[in-house]
Amino acid sequence: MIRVEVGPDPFDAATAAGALEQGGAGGIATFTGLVRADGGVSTLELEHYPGMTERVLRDLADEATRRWDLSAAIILHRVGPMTVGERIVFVGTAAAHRGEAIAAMHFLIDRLKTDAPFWKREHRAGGESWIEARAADDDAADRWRE
Amino acid sequence: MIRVEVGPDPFDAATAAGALEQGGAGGIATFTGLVRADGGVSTLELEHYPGMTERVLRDLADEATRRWDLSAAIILHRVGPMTVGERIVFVGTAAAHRGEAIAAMHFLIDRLKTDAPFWKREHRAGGESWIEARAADDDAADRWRE
Amino acid sequence: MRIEMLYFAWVREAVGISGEAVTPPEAVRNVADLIAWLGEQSEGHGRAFAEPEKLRAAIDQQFVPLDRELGAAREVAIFPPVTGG
Amino acid sequence: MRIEMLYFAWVREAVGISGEAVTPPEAVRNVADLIAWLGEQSEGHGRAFAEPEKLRAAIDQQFVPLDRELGAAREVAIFPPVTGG
Repeated sequence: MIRVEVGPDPFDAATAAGALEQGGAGGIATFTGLVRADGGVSTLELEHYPGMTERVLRDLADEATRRWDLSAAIILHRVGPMTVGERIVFVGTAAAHRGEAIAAMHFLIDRLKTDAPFWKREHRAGGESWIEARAADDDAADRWRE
Repeated sequence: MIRVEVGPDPFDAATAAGALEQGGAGGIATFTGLVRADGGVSTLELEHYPGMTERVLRDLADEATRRWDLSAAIILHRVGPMTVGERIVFVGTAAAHRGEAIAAMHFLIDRLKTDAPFWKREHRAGGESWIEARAADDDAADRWRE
Repeated sequence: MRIEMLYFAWVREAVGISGEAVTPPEAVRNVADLIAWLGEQSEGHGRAFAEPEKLRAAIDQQFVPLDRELGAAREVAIFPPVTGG
Repeated sequence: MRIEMLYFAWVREAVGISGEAVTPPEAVRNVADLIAWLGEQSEGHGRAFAEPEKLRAAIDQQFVPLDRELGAAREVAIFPPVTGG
């Protein structure tokens, strides 16, 4: 089971984790990314490339299920404006064994960061600014290139 | 925030994940272990060493918060009889950045497997048997020894 | 050759529009050529495309390096490095 | 020296009890000695402690190798390798 959703509405991580638990797997690994109140950030805005985003995320989920023995993978990503504490992204995997589930989850979030066409803008009291890409994210994603 | 709970009642992974999300962290990593219907298993029984178990798990959570910059760590482990699909263990971490949260979660579940005094017994149609320890679990835990 | 351009993030803001159909001259062979040519189209385009090293591109929804030939490209997107997740 | 013994999993089942207070003789210096001595206490003990290489131990709730001296141990647990998580 692969599920990929990108949209402006808040999503429920618990429901997604619950769906992963339904497939008879022995282990579920999840990562949830949240808006941090980093240096006075009040709102985060996510822009994306409709169509390409969904295709890239689905390709990543397909690659994960080829590389690891997964029974399920779910990727949820919010776009549009969101406030501090809200969920931006959820990545969850289900497998018979924990090593596969955790590696696949880690792969998905690392590669999502560099491969999926999303752009973040921070709103602060002082104004707004587009977040710059981090070299550390490129390094993390490169670890997973075959 | 460190929370360690060991007991016979089912626990709610969603509530635990929700608690991790409340601390202002940027990333939450979780692992949930479930009873698999492995080769006809109908019931799993978990025995533990009361007192020592809780201390070991708390020590692991303390070590994780020293090694990684975590804002929270939660370990929940069920004991007693449980049926297929039920949760055995939940490990969750919260950190500013995903790398720290995921590494700490992975450390906790790998080391829990070898350091915490739990024993599993499977009940099948054909009878019951104590599960044997796996060398792969020792190897996984050894990766985290300093 | 008619190309559907798409702009995202600060590139979109600098150009002032999220996309446009363009027909670049024959001399425009690859993405870098396209970026240089677009930069001449308006003051906003000039600001958006002044520093190609800060730009990334996709042809028909696949990331490509800036030296990639346009070939039969139908949709080309120009944007800053991605920052999702 | 009086020691509170605790048994878990199939060790507990083989011995037939989950724990007992024992006072081993002076010659019992380390955990392996204790296991050998316990093995002589009953038929069930004999079955439980026949293969020390399959056993693990904790002294006062800390895992120890079987050659660890008992010292001032108050609680010693004997069990198979752990299988939690």
